[in-house]
Amino acid sequence: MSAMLLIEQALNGLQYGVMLFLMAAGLTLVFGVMGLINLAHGSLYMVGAFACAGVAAVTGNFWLGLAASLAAAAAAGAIVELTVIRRLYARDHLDQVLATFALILVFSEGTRWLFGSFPLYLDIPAALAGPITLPGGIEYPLYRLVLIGIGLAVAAGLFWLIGATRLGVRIRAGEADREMIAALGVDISRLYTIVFALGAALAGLAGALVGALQSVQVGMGEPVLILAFVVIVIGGIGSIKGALVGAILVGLTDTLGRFLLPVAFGTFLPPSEATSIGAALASMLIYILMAGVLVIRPGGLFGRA
Amino acid sequence: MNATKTLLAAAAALVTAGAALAEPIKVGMITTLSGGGASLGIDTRDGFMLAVQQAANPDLTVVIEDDQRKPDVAVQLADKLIQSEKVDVLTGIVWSNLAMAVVPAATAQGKFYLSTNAAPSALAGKGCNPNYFSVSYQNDNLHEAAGAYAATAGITKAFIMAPNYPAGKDSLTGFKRFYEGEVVGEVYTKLGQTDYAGEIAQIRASGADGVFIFLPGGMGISFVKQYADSGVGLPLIGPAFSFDQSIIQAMGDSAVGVLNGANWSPDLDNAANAAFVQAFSAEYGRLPSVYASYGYDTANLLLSAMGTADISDPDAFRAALKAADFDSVRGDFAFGPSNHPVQDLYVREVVRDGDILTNRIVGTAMEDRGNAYEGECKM
Amino acid sequence: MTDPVLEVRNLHLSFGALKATDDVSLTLCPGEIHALIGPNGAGKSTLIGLIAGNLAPDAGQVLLNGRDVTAQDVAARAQAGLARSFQVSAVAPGLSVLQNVALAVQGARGGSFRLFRRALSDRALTGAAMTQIDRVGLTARRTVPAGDLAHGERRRLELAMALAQAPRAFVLDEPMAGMGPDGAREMTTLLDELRHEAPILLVEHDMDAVFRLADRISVLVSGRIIASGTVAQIRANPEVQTAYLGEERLE
Amino acid sequence: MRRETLLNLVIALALLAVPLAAQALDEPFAITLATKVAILALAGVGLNIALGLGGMVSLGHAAFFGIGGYMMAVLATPVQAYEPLMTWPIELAGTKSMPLIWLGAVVAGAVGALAIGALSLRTSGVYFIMITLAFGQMLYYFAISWPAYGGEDGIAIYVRNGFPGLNTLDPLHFFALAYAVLLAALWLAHRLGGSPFGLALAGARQAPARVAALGIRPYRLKLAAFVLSGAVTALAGALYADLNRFVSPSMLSWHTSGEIMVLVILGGVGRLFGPVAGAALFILLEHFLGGISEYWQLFLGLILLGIVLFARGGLIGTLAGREVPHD
Repeated sequence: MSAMLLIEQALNGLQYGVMLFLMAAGLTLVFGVMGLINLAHGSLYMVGAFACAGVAAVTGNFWLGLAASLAAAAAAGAIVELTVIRRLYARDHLDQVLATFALILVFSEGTRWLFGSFPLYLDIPAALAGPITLPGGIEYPLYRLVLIGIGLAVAAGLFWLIGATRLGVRIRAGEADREMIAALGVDISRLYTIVFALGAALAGLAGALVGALQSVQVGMGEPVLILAFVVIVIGGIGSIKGALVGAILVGLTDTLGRFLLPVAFGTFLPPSEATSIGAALASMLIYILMAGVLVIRPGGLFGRA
Repeated sequence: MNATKTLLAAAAALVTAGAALAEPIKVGMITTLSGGGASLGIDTRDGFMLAVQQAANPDLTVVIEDDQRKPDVAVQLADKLIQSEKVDVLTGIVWSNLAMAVVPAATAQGKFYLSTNAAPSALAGKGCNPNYFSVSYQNDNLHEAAGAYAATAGITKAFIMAPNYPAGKDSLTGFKRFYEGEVVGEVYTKLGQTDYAGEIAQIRASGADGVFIFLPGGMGISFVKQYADSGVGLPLIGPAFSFDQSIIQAMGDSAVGVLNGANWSPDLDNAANAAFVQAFSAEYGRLPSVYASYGYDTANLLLSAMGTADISDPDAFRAALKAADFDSVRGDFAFGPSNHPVQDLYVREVVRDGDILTNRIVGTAMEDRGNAYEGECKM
Repeated sequence: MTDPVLEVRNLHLSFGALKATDDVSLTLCPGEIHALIGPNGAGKSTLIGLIAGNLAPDAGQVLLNGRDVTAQDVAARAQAGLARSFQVSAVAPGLSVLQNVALAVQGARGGSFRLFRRALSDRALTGAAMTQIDRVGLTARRTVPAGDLAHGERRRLELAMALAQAPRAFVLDEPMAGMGPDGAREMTTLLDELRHEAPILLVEHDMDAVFRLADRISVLVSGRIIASGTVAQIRANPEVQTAYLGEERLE
Repeated sequence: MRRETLLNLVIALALLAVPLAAQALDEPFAITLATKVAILALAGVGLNIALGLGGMVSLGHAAFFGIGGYMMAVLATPVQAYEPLMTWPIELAGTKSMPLIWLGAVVAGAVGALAIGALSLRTSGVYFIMITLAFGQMLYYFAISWPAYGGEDGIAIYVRNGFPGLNTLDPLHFFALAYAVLLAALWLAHRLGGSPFGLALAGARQAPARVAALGIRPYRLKLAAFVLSGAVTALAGALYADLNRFVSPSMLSWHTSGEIMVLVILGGVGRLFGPVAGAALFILLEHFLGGISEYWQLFLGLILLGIVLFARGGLIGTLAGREVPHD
């Protein structure tokens, strides 16, 4: 194993983490401001990917598709917020879980109805295709580097939005005291719709960006959703900073674990057993990480609890 | 749980006096029609029903149920089809784990099971049964084809990879069985994994001169796109599942040039196949996949047996099935001792044909291949 | 004077720059009612939180029957004999009056891990609970879900639950809040009897009740006790008058 | 008799009547469906102990359902393969006897719930939901990648396990068994609700601060309830495995957790017969919607949405009115 391979793997982990952050940020924002647990967040990720693939297929332009994914996911988020979600704020978590679980069924089967059961085609834009050579001679796909850049830029934008804009002030007020912002004369229901649509747009963006690397198909959002849960539990629910740190931690742990564990087991086990056991353990690693964080800090790394 | 659609083949045609002599047969098809993986089940069903429609045999009734790719649902559907619908023959299951859940119990109750796809090693060896026929292959076959052909494709130092589950392990074993080169890397990935950057980095660093993968469904799409983008550029080979008609469109040009082991291809040169591809495309507006071809062959096998034996005489019907006296879209087709096909295995290449991607045969990997488990089958 | 049942020594607690509790000491002796008064935001609730164990102090001690309980949690202090009522009624709304009080008896006696016995056919449990329900005058309402009680009834249920704990000391947070004049009068009579069972640390805004009941009064302003003494001493204290005038102007 | 008690009686009798009628009409599959209702209801009764009594929204109960199922496979496979279960430290044979398998499932479920609960209950609210979900996924991936019991293929038990005095292969006998276990679990849940433990748990759920101030620590109460809940759900898992004569990781997937929760909520959270009514409704929906369209899950989703938004309290709540404290 060379240092270069290790660096490349670390970059991969970073890129994976940054994409997880886009998912986790929306989830944590919605929970922080509205106190809502949204299982259907993964469906919005899927909506983004399908919108991007659909528009890119018709226009032949990835960037138009990307814009469409933002618009479609935000619109889907706003519609869902207006019709379903806003009836759930006053309910307990149980009702929220059930209603958003039902939304997953509606989104998944609805998408399958519209687009069929076959995976859609979405490819990386030609300008970003192929690898480039990094200092030190590492060949690394340009698109993945761009993803890291976009992810970090979105993170910076979110910090700015929450830290320095009027909307951000209201979001923070909403996190601190839900009753109080009504007293401040903020139109709460509009704020909630905007925050939900913002979270949805972030998920849709992630879906479209990742969709170009992966397979655009029904159900693609669910594994990511569960990872995003792990991220925000580790980072602390409601904390954007926690989501960023948690996401990168999960990305690195998962990527490096998958790579290093079989190697580590290989030092004392025959190769086929080592890869098999190593892979089994690697698939559980992030959950073990989560359990470890919980033992030390039940409220997550940046949680308030 | 069940998209129950009783389709009377030969719908309008009135039962003629001659046909009424034959014993009617009821077939229960359990396949995946909803959720992830539905495209495979839909192709299986469409292929099967195409043959049923063409035959227009009024004695054949088909009941189709959706297993949602859940083993427990499949088991309950099998119970329902056997207990309530009183079917004589079961078919249609796509996934090995579902087949393992359904087939032993069904054959133990004296029902016939004709596999349109899944054919796990346990059912080919110790668990074989006279009432169980695999029309498709034995699970290892397509991996074996890839392994046998790898050297021809210039792969002598292979990096091999599959998900960490039983079919994945079987696939790497199958590949290695006839592969004569060196394995420089062997990796098991998480089932359902969508990001392969880590594995691709390992491939790059391994010094391999070719890559074998078994990554069905969305996993394969993700890998191929990321692999093409990584610029590693080594030859890629796999079984047909990962590069079949239903998914290569989603891979786009990333898939062009990829080799895959198969026992059927749309361009396979025989009259039955040409007719099938033409009829399927006309009926459904898309090219058939391997699953559609297996479904089509299965229905034709069943119809051929119906023509010579009555289901009320299981021994005669079993013999009629075993004779495999039908025009397979794979050309020559015969059953081996454990009721699995003995057939030629090919290697295909993904090519672009105008607007669409499809597969083209580039060579024959093995001739008259049976399977590795025949010796264990005491039947 | 006998030894205090509850003693607070030099408690400090800051939230950032805000000194919520600033060097507070006080005692509660057998048989007395010690009233704690102060304007809104003076830190009364924080102090109660520190005494009950919901908050941990930066410095200082809480002693119960002469034993240092500063490091113990809420449940341990309750088991050691501290009963508190809540400013905003915190009864289990889905349980009946009887069940709520039975729960309090159970807390004092243990037995919460008996899984298959019918709680309400346990005579010892219901008997003890009914005694307290009779005392606060909720006998006729015993099967009503606590969530359906009127406000004043809920305050009385709070008290019945505190009584059922058979405590060594009561900490009552505004037991008369929101009660009408009649209710307040009844409550005053009840509290007057209670002091013989265990001393009461009483936080209350109803000054008439405080002046009638209290043996001693401590005045908390901005986290500090600015005055402590008998009713007469406090009435005459100019500092207290300023503090209260200030508050009235605010209201 | 109170309205809810009457309703419960009707539900219990209806569930009993279906398989008897099916037997008379020679529709054996209806018996299988009724058995599935009884077993899923049992899983729901287990979840309801955590959810209804303890207020713990666990989205990871598939873990215990699966543990129960796998316990069945672990105990029954050695018999099928004529091998001992283990040879070290003591030699132990497997078993095909349901009572022993149930005991194994209950113990394994309880131990699993103790481990997961002890960690998860350090948190509450939405953290708890996500953490139980994540632990469930962890077991799911473990089951998929661990080769010993079939991995993702799962493992088939060719002959249903036995119960002294009954022919478990007869659908009606097996239904009777599942029905009896369900009734026993309902009785247990009923006693639990009225016990001092249930009282303390209800208090801890409704007024946690108050209960602590009464000297009762909610953590241990909740953990005990979670362990009981996991044990009952594991028992359901063992029965479900026997119904299908098959175990696979899909029993552990988070969709299973979601479905168990859905049927509890459909019937009515915290209501004794809620899981039974919910399981019956769920199976009926699945059966009839499935006959209408390939996209039946879309309609299932819409119906679920309608129920959660407009028919709070589930089926029992709609039919019997809101819950009253039982004195």
